[in-house]
Amino acid sequence: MTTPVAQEQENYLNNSYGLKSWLLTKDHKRIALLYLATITLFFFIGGAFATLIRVELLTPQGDLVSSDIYNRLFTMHGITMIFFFLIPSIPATLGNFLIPMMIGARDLAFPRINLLSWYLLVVGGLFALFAMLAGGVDTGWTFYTPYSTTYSNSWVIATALGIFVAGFSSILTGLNFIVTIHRMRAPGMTWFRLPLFVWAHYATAVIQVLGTPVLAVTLILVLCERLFHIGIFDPALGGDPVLFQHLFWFYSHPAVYIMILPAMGVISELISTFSRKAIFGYHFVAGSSIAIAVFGFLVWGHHLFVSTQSVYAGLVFSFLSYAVAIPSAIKVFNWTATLYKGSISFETPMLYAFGFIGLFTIGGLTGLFVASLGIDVHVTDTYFVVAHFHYIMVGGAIMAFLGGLHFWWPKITGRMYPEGWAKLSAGIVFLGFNGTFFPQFILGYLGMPRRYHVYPPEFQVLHVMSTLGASVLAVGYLMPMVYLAWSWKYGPLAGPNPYRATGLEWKTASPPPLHNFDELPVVTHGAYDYSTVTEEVTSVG
Amino acid sequence: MTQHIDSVKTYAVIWITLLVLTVVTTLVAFVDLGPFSVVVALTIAVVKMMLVALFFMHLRHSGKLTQLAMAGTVLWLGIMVAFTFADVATRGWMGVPGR
Amino acid sequence: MKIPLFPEQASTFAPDVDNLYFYLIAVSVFFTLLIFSAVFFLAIKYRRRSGNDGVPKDVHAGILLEVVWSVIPFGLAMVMFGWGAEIFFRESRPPKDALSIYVVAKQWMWKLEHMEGQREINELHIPVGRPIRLTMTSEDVIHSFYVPAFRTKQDVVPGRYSTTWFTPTQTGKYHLFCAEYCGTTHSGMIGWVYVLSPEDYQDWLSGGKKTGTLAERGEKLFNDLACSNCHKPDNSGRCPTLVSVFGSTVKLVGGATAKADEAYIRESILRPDAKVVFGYQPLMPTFQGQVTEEDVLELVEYVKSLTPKPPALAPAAENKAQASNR
Amino acid sequence: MADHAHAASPALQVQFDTAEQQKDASTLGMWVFLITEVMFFGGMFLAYIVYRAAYPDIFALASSSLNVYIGAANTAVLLCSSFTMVLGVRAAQLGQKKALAINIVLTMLLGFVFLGVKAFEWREKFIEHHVPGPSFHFAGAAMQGPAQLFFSLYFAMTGLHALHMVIGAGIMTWLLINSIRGKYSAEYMTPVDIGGLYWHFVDIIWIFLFPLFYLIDRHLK
Repeated sequence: MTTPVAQEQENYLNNSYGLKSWLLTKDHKRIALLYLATITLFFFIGGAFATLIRVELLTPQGDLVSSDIYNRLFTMHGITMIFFFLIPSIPATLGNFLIPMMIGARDLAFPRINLLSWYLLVVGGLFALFAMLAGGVDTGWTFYTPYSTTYSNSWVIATALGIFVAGFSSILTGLNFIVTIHRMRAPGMTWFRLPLFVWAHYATAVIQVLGTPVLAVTLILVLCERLFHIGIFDPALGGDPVLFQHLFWFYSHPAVYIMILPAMGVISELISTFSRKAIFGYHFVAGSSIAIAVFGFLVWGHHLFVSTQSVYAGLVFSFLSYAVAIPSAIKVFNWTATLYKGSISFETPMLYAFGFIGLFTIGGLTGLFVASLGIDVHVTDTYFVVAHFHYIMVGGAIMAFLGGLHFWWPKITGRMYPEGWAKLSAGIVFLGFNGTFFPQFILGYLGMPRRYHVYPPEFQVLHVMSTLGASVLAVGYLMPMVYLAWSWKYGPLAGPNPYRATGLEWKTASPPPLHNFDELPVVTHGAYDYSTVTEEVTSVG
Repeated sequence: MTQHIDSVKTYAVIWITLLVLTVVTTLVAFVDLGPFSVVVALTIAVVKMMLVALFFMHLRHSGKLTQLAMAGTVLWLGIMVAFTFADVATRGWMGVPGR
Repeated sequence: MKIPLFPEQASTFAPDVDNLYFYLIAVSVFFTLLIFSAVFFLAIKYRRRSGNDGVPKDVHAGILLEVVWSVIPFGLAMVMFGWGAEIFFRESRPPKDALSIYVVAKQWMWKLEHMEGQREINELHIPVGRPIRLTMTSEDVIHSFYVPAFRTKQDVVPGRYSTTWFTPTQTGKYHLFCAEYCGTTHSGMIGWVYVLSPEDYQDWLSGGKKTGTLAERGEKLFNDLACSNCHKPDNSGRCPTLVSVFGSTVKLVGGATAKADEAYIRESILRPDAKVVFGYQPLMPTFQGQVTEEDVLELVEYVKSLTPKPPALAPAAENKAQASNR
Repeated sequence: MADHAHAASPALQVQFDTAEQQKDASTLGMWVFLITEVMFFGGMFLAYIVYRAAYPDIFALASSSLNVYIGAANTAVLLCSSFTMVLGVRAAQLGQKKALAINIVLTMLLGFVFLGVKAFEWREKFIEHHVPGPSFHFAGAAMQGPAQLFFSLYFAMTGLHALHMVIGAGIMTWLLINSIRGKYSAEYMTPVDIGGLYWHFVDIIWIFLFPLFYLIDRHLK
């Protein structure tokens, strides 16, 4: 175990070959890689839309594309990034790969359902791709009625079906995680010995299971309304368009936590490993994941402050939105405190973790602005909101995803990534991200509405700054794509535990064997006990 | 989980009770109970649900986890309805249209 | 090149919202600096030094510390909540003496109607220093009436009325945006709000083509649609009289009551059997499909005009003083 | 890998250590799935409650156009199918293979009776022009819109319920084939168990649909 693994040793990658061995695999690690390939594809599709949007917004006139096309671009950017990239991103790749290993199991509880959920994502993605190629959809990712049901002349039905199917993928992943974490833990792996990554994914899975079905049924109602015009959300027939918004955000607000909770789990692992210290306030960080999942369901109405929702409901939702900020604050404080008296090293994943803390802090604090009734009236549906949620979803979730991908890359491939390039790209992503989205806060407070194709010329300077930042960001995202692919073949071999981390996943070979462990581990201590990592593991990297 | 096998008699009693409740709720629907019409109909439905869940679905023999999960789900449904009604039911309290 | 950072303040709400915004910025900057500098300082101070490969001792969390860093942010957040809610409540309650203007939104234009009968498209002329109340509805999809300089925004929803109000404090020309995505030319659904001095406003009112006040047009419709056959002023028709109905509390069949506001009158025209007045039969046909949203607004205004106005509050002098301060 | 443990039962999958762990996981998985089903129908129940609260009189009027006796009889049919289902599960627990097969067949038959009656009811609604759409007309309501809303929800909710019944019938067929093949024993009957959970759940949904659409405020007519 202590020597670098010879490439010939049997592992999950080389125990069988051929397309069939991948498409019919029940191995959670291979399914994770199938997911990784799929979401990478969607990330670049969504990124291409984003690029076109930013280029179009260089000038206040609509000169690159028509309004109709522009509306389709931002809609498909949102749908691709949210439903086909962010929601499956960390849970379905890193979570899928690592949870069984972290709890000391051979696989997830339901390997076939795991494979099925990947196929569902692919089928849903094909629906969405078909809609995009056939002419796109222009409702915004929010599908607000009655625009989506009655007025839009675009591929609403195909897209909604795609999201519906992908939703079941998400539900089944969540179901699998819940059962696995409850029933498959190794002997001695008590709840409070679980890595915080697992806690975060448990909380995520609860949201997926409770929230996603409501989105599914809402989309069904939208489809019925659009196909048969039955009046469910049509004010002309006595329906209530605001009821759609309630149903939609009952899922779609918690969906933000589906994206950010796993990211928080990743960051907990990174901060601990590169400080060689247990996470400060483990119980509070674990508990705050559950608190976020629970409170996250009680705040959806803060998307409806100006929607003609009752003032009193607005009051309740605003109050609860502030309550949900506290568990997030607890996490940030505890991560920072973990550094205290640690032994901190600055490998790439740690740089991403620092970046995450910074960007998530800004994203979280600007959340306080939009949770405030008085300010939200002014900034809702402006670029302020756009900047805020990109700080959470891109600055938070994608930073953590990249950090986690680098961190577990040696475990996944058996090879180290090139450290110098990786550090450079982490820096570029951080700078490019702030360059893109910080100007948008100012734009938003100035009153620039979102989803505007043509805009008043006084906003141009800030838009140009944002586009410049975006081009830097694009470089930052393309680099890992190249050097990670390169390192898969040419990277230096990694030992089982190149970072001297504590998780059970590091106690098996890199890449791990088919059923993860030669012998199932027995757990005798907490998740972050660095004194137990005794063997001097030589990292070739 | 140890296997609990209930007797056919237990199941039959539950089954008969369910049928009787169906007849009762149907007959009560023809009586004018004012606002209690809803209350009675839903109470009987909840009782029927509990009988099916506890006996036919063996929820009473299931672990605490399952029971907790189902209770939590019902609570969640309640939250969804209650918070939506925090809006729907208080529209117009302000006396200003749309507020 | 000058980069703008803050929008103009042109309504009484604007300084209130901006003050809260500055408080939030102060709190945010403080915590951002705190976290950034803590991470930076700790990472440098406790960096792994070559040769030192030991495992650092665990530092255990004190409950007290966790409580402190939960409670302090919570307290600060509650200030934000209360402050924001206070502003929001004021924004939700238009004063009684506000100047009423009606807004009908459709893809992709704003139609605005003044009580005196002026109609505008994508332009709104209002006097400085007077509270303005907008009653809005949409003919098709959801739109949102947004004037950044006033810091007000309100969705305009088909099938119902929504309300917003503001008091402009500065003459000038301000952006009007549609803020809720509404289809192809969403970004073209923009216009200007012209805040005029009281004298200029009077000039503007007296200029232009007039087709009677809103209430007069409503009265004509009321007769054309034969509403007057049943709704008689002396309550002798088959339907309740509409004199003094507006603003009153109406007793309904089934024992409930309803406040007769704009939304109630609109509903009674379009869905007459939704709320039937106590003592009457649901005889009235629906006018859905026969009248446009603008027609409904005129009818509503006519019904409102049948209720005698409370004595005017004479706000002019005070508002004028306020306006000239700017 | 603990191969010796797996050799004991051919039905034990590689990721599990014991048959009991596998059974526990499958049962928990089914319950979690039922949670998603509750939330799925929950969204529609919410829509129903909101509109019922908005248009109580019209909903009562529309409700009374449904045949309460047929509804009650169909409820009874479904309750009987739950009874036969639970007897089937009991037979499986005791290893009575023939009783298991018979009860599955009975459950399926009752399910088809339910669906047949439902189809008859829908056909009636179709003839009466109560199906939402351009030809919708509900005599006696000046507000056709909200009346149509009632029937929109009626068709959407009973339709999705019926779809679940059809899926349930599919599960029953699969259980029947496997039980005839003798795959289930007192030691291994998890599929029967979780198939039963699903069937009872679909029954519970109907237990709520019945009063909501057929009964509440019926007397107001």
